Amino acid sequence: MLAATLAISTLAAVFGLLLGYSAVRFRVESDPVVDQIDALLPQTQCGQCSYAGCRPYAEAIAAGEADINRCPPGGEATVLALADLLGRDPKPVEGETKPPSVAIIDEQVCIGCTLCIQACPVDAILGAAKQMHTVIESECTGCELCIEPCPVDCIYMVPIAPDISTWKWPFPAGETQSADREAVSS
Amino acid sequence: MHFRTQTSPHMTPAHNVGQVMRRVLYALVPGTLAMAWYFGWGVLINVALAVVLAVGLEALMLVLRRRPVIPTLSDYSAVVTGWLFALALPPLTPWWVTLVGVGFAIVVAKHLYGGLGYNPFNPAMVGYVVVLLSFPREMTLWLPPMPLSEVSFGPMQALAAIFLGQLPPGLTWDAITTATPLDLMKTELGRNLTITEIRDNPLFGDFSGKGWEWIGNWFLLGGIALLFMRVITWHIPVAVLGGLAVTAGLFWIVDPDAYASPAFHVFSGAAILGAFFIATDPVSASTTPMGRILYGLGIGVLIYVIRTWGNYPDAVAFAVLLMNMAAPTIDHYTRPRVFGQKPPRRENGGTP
Amino acid sequence: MSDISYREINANGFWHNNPGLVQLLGLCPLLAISGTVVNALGLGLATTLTLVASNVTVSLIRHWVRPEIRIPVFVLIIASVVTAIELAMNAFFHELYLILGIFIPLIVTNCAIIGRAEAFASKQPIPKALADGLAMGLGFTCVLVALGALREAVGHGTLLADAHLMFGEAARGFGLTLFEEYRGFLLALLPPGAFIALGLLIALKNIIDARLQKRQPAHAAVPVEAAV
Amino acid sequence: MTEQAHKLHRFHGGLHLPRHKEESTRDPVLPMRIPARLIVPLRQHIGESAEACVAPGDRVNKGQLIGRCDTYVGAAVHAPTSGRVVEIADHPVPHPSGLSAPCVVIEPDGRESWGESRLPPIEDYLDADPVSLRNRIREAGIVGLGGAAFPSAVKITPRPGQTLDCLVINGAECEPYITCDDSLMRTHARGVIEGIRILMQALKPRCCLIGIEDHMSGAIAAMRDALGGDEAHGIRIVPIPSLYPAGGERQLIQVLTGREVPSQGLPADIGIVCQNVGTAYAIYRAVAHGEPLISRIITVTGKGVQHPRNLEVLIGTPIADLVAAAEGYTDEVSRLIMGGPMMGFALQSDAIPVVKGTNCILAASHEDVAPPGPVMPCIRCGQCAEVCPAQLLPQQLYWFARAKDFDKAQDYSLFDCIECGCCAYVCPSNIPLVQYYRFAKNEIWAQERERRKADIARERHEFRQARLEQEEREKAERLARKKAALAAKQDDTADDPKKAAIQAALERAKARKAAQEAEQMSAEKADKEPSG
Amino acid sequence: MMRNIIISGVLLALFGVVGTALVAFVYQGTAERIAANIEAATLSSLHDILSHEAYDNDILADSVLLSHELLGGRDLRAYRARLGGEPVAAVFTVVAPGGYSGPIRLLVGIRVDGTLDGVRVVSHRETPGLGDEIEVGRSDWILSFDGRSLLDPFYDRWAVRRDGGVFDQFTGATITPRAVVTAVRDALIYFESHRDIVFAPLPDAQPVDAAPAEDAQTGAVQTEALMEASPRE
Amino acid sequence: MTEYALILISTVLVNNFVLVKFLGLCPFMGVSRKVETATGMGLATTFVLTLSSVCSYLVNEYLLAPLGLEYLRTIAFILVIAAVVQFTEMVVHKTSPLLYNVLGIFLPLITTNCAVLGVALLNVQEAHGFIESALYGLGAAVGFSLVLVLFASIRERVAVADVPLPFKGNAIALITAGLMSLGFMGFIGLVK
Ligand SMILES: Cc1cc2nc3c(=O)[nH]c(=O)nc-3n(C[C@H](O)[C@H](O)[C@H](O)COP(=O)(O)O)c2cc1C
Ligand SMILES: Cc1cc2nc3c(=O)[nH]c(=O)nc-3n(C[C@H](O)[C@H](O)[C@H](O)COP(=O)(O)O)c2cc1C
Ligand SMILES: Cc1cc2nc3c(=O)[nH]c(=O)nc-3n(C[C@H](O)[C@H](O)[C@H](O)COP(=O)(O)O)c2cc1C
Ligand SMILES: Cc1cc2nc3c(=O)[nH]c(=O)nc-3n(C[C@H](O)[C@H](O)[C@H](O)CO)c2cc1C
Ligand code: SF4
Ligand code: SF4
Ligand code: SF4
Ligand code: SF4
Ligand code: FES
Repeated sequence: MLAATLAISTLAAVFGLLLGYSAVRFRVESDPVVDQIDALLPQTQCGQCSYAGCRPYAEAIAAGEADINRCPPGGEATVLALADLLGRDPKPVEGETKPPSVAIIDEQVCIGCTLCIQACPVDAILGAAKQMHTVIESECTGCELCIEPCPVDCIYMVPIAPDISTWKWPFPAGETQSADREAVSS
Repeated sequence: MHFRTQTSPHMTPAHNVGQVMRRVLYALVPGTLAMAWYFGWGVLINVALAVVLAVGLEALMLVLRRRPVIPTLSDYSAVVTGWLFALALPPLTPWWVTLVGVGFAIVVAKHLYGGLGYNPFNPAMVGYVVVLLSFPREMTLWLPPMPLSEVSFGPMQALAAIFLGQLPPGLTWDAITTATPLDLMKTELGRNLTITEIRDNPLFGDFSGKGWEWIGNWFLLGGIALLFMRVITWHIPVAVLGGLAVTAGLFWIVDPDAYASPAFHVFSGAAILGAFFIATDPVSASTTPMGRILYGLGIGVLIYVIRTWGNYPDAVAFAVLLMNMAAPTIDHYTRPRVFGQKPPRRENGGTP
Repeated sequence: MSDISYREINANGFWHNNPGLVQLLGLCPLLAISGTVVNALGLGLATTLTLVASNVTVSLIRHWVRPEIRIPVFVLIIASVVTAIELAMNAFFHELYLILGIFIPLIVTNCAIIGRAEAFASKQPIPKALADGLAMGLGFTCVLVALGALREAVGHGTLLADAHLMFGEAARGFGLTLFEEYRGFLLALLPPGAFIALGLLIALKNIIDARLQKRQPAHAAVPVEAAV
Repeated sequence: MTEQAHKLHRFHGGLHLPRHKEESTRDPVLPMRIPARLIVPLRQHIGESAEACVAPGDRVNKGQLIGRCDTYVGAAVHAPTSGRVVEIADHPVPHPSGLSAPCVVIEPDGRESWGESRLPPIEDYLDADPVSLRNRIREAGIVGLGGAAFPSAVKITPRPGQTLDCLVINGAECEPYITCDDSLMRTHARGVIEGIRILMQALKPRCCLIGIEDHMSGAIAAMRDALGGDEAHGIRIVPIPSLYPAGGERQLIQVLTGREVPSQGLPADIGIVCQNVGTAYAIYRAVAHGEPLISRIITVTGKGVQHPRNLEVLIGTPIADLVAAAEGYTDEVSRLIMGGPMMGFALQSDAIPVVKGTNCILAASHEDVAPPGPVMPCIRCGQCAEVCPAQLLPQQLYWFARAKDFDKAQDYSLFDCIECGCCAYVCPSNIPLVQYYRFAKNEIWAQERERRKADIARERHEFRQARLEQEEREKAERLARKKAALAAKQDDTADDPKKAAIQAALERAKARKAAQEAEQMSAEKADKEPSG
Repeated sequence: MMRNIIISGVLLALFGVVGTALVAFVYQGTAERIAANIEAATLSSLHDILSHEAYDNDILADSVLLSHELLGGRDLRAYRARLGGEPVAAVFTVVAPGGYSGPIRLLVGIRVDGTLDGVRVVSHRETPGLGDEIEVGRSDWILSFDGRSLLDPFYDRWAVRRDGGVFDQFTGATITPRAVVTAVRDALIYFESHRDIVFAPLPDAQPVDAAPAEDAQTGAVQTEALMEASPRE
Repeated sequence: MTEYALILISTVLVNNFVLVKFLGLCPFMGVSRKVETATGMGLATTFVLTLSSVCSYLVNEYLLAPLGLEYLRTIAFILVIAAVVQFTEMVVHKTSPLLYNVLGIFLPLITTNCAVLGVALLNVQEAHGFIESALYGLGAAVGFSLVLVLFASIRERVAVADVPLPFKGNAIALITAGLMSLGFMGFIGLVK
């Protein structure tokens, strides 16, 4: 019994020392994975993922707290890219995906309260107090955060119309087999 | 005026998968008839039974999966699967063996993966291996080929044997069955007999088993027809038979009394059928030209290795399954050089 | 996470996060020792015992272990428990011990056990850890036994044959023969059969889950909307 | 004439297709009457759209500049005939999407008056300096007439450090049905040869090879006549075997020279420039006659029209007018295709105008374009790989495109696919392969666009965060200062500046600490252990 | 830094001590029982062949290691049963080398008079469903040896029917029964010619360790070839 | 020499650890979604497995056997393995964070990869010497990596197949493993 305990505890002690040493020697400071995840997110900063923007969501994913399917603006493509990066199973996106849109301010109604400017996460709204505001269309990410604060409801989302340069070939219609892709389970 | 739009190309010849599969079936006919000639009605009954079961199970699966039944059935792939499976069976195999085998082939190996085109493993061979492992007794009940057999079975007797397990009065399984030439070669070599002694057995013909060699020739004919109809390319059959013959040749040269000749190996068992009809199953085989050669060589070599040192006298099914397994990986590493690219590009993550 | 309820613990262990069907942990013994119901039951109980003991111990010491030696400490605990159980089985269920063979010491490396230690016990108080160990262990045993029953029934046509190995001589007659004259379907007993059988069990679970989910909206109309 | 035959090479794959060329070559080219309305799209080329430089109501001369394009990769647009601009508005243009784009709509006056608009002809073009030739080609708005409509001036501008070896003239016309280049060569061989000589003057290549498919004997003979033999002035006419897609730039270059254009590269990378015969002719007209590109020869064919033939058409003519010139539709017509049956795209309506890149209008009957059988799953038969001229693995590309695994698709060289359609033609499963590739390419481009947009958004967001933080800090400091001042005022020792400073410093430190704590707290929250 | 390292070591060692102590404690409690179990298992497989009233010696201790071609290998253990000091029977471990997929290990019990007490398969790798009918649990073919001797049937008919002998083969499998029949016959021949050596008293009365583990631990036969990862190889 | 070759053939093909002996299944199922990660995992496991096979042989031979402490084998071996793995983990975390993230919980789980402990225990059971132990470990690891990579590339293909919904994911993966195992049954008898 003595020999037993002695042998094993010596072994354990040796390994403990070794591991303690290597923990110090191979310390890792930061987590570059967050950057990689953040690079895949659409940066709409809309908060639909229930985090305060894209980067916090990226941090949550990296920490294993959040699922990868919580970003509706990114849609399926983002889920697939994240699944690929992290080696997880892709899942259907949670929440409704809308066509990409931009905000338009009805300049007749706008009272120049600047509330929307404070809400816009990417400074896409121009204007000063008491003056009419406008949205810089090319900068607007379509996050809809400016809609809520507007006291006179003068901000609308309009879908971006497709034009020839952004038109995409649609996904081809499937084979006979997949005509009805619904579950067998039911 | 307004028109419907469709994607290019706007002209395509009228062809479909059913056509391809039908050609395979035509090519199978000569070999199948030869087999029936040597082994009796049982062969035809097996084929008919397996085809009916295969088509029936395919239809059942399609209904369960809520897929259109008729268009899919008309691709004839289930018929090919059933037929090829039946050709691997001994002539008087009980019906329930066929049922289990076809069931595994169609349901597990094919439809659980999504049906035609998606199965990574050759369905017929999955079915065959399943029954070979599960019912070894039934799967070794081979009859001697026609010129050697003392009893001949009429169609009714064959039906009785297959469906009721009844032999004509006075016969026992022990009396009518015999080992296949490959089996005999293996077990007798195991008893340290020399090839010359073994070849004295009446089962052997000119270079392989009596009857077997002719069956092989007829399948060869069908296979060549497939080549001409451009259903298959030369790569796989040539590589399979080449791999088998060269490996066999090497050992045979070293010790012709302990290792059977290449001709024996090529013309025995399912080697030719396998090379032209089974290894070439496009769905589960490799697709790149170089990949097909490697894939075929692998099958050829594995057939020899398992036949010679393993437990299974005719190793075609195992060799095919094993290389099916490797096909995606082979494809991955044998991508042809793309037009305008200098060295063949390897995927970055391929060999980290 | 910290306020997980006992109900949830149970649901997780037996169904939603079942080690065998969902987490796919502890597969080696699951597939290797599920040839017959009795073997499965024996190993399942041994595993449960280990799981409970290790969960409790890990939870007990969770505040003292440093991260770098966390895994060695956990496995040390598990290994001690397993060796003790192994010795006990050798002494009291010798025949079963011989059949289970190397898979008893291999309980140490049953991924489900260390997985629970890492993911649950090292963060939870003792009672919860104990409940979790019990739920997970029994959940695992259930799968093991289900798989064993499936394979034994299909492979041999019997159930609970050799019950005496576990319950003593009195149980020799427990065995059921399901089909007389059954020829046996060897595949079910071979390694490929084990894989395929587990695959089928998982598919079965998926089907049941899908059914349940379909029925759900009737009961709780509010929260599902987001999920659909 | 017993020169040694030019050594030909073979490209991988390819298809022998039914040709259907006789139908449209029975009659000579018919110059079309001026239509009632011309719809001239402002963007008929690869690159930025031109900007209209006329206004509705303006009168324009034939050949007058109506769309200016100042970007490097771009082409000007000219009025095809004289008349009045009625509107400048969005109008459906030839595009697979059927979407609309800005067009200048002209009501011809039928006078065809050039006014001042004709460019001064360059008479001694064989001695002219390359720069002036290139400028002329640019001014004339010439784009490739072989299909891609790439601005020709760009193509013939040598890039620094590149020497030009060979000019390849594409007269292959490998697609079934199309005969516009054939007709052009038979009727205007001289002009084509002169155009080639102008190109040679501009490019100074060592040699020039004209590739023409060997079944076009009339065109070959006419070209030989015009050139005065098989080889003259360093130009050589080479009949090439008919094999689709021998007219693809890369394939033609390989057939003629044995060299492969590098993947993702340009012919210029191996010292070659490739131009279509029509382009050469257009260049000749522009240089020698000062005519911008305002008309071209277009084949109208297929069982869907009464009288298949080649027409000389003003750019902007609605397709309905072309069909009328071919004596109208037959009852069989079922699909209208711009381009050939292999690569062309189907149109929704015949109100769409023709553009510079239009070489063929195919009014196909049901029989010509029999609907493919039902789409079945890919059986990996590998026939697509056998015919792919780019030596790709079409079935792998298809699997990846279907799975939306675009990284893998790119890894399998998706962008080397020339969309020739050979793979889809042979596929026994009738999978619309090319559409999958187009879908994948479009998605990848869209993702790139989105990525760029996201990067900008991230930058702006981070900038804003930083700004808010800064403001917050300043506010806090201001507050602290005010408080300190207030405190100092109240304090008896108000005039002790040292004390006030200490006080302020303390406040600042406190504020900083609070901020730090808040940050730490949120970090801790994020750090919380991963869930089970 | 240094402190952390040492703490790690000490902590791990501490757990080592506690864990090992626990195990060692259990070990001491169970060691005896385990040894007894092993003995009982061996005995029970011997008793399948040998009635345990037939002898009165400590059969596990009274065993020798034999090596001979006729037995099929080296260092094969044979157990001697004696009644009142007189030899009654011997149980040989025999290896039949000619199985379909590898050697077959048998226990062959032979009485002093040269008749077979019984034959049992200890381990084999024959094809399940085909060659495994030699197991007593699968068919009673193996019982057909009981009571036979070299003269019954006569020496040259010790073969399967297909080879002109008296023993049945199985449908579709001749190799396996052939191998077993030959091995049993050879064991009988060995016994006839080496009787003295077999029953010689232990040279230095050194009882052989009662853990001949590899041979015979259970009555259950191990089908190693195909069945699930075999617990014992 | 032949016997060494036989050990390799036996462990890689005939008695493949994953498909025939059922060892190391969790990482086999868990890290086989992508070929790249599978390759990484294969390499990591090969390294750990070979090293720990040798180490545990040494511990058994020079520590446990002389002291008569064979019953402590499991504990001693697992300690060796855990240390080797933890060490590897820290090195990987430092040198390749992405690989670390991808291998995720599976890196520490190499510790609890049954194959690793299994090799150590089987080495003792079959009385392997030093070189045999090393080869046995190497063969087991190569067999593991081989089937892992093959399996991963099949899974990549199956992932885009039209698999019936209840079978998508793990169920079809297990069935695939079953069919692979079916193929490996063909090697039975190669090493008698
Ligand atoms: C996006 C794009 C960029 C190109 N850039 C150049 C260029 O810089 N220089 C050049 O000589 N040709 C350039 N080309 C023209 C190509 O070399 C080629 O002649 C043209 O795409 C016509 O090809 P096709 O009709 O075979 O498709 C470019 C073409 C495309 C589509
Ligand atoms: C599949 C394919 C087939 C083509 N066939 C022809 C052809 O027959 N004739 C032709 O002039 N251009 C053809 N092209 C376009 C050429 O590749 C190339 O763009 C053109 O010759 C360049 O000349 P351009 O800039 O003067 O148009 C084809 C392109 C592709 C992708
Ligand atoms: C897959 C397979 C496994 C076999 N396994 C055995 C076996 O375990 N034992 C045996 O005696 N014969 C086995 N055989 C049969 C032998 O190869 C041989 O055919 C048989 O023993 C000869 O007996 P027969 O003359 O009664 O047919 C097997 C055959 C096959 C195809
Ligand atoms: C040349 C050729 C060979 C085939 N060989 C097989 C075969 O060996 N086994 C089989 O089940 N199906 C075979 N098929 C049919 C079909 O490909 C098969 O059922 C698919 O694997 C089902 O998805 C073959 C088809 C062709 C065209
Ligand atoms: S839902 Fe997507 S876009 Fe919106 S904040 Fe979250 S990550 Fe960013
Ligand atoms: S303008 Fe409105 S919708 Fe657009 S980015 Fe700003 S807050 Fe979002
Ligand atoms: S031709 Fe069609 S079916 Fe054949 S491999 Fe290519 S895509 Fe698949
Ligand atoms: S369309 Fe693309 S993939 Fe298909 S044959 Fe042409 S180049 Fe190859
Ligand atoms: S249980 Fe064996 S690796 Fe997980």
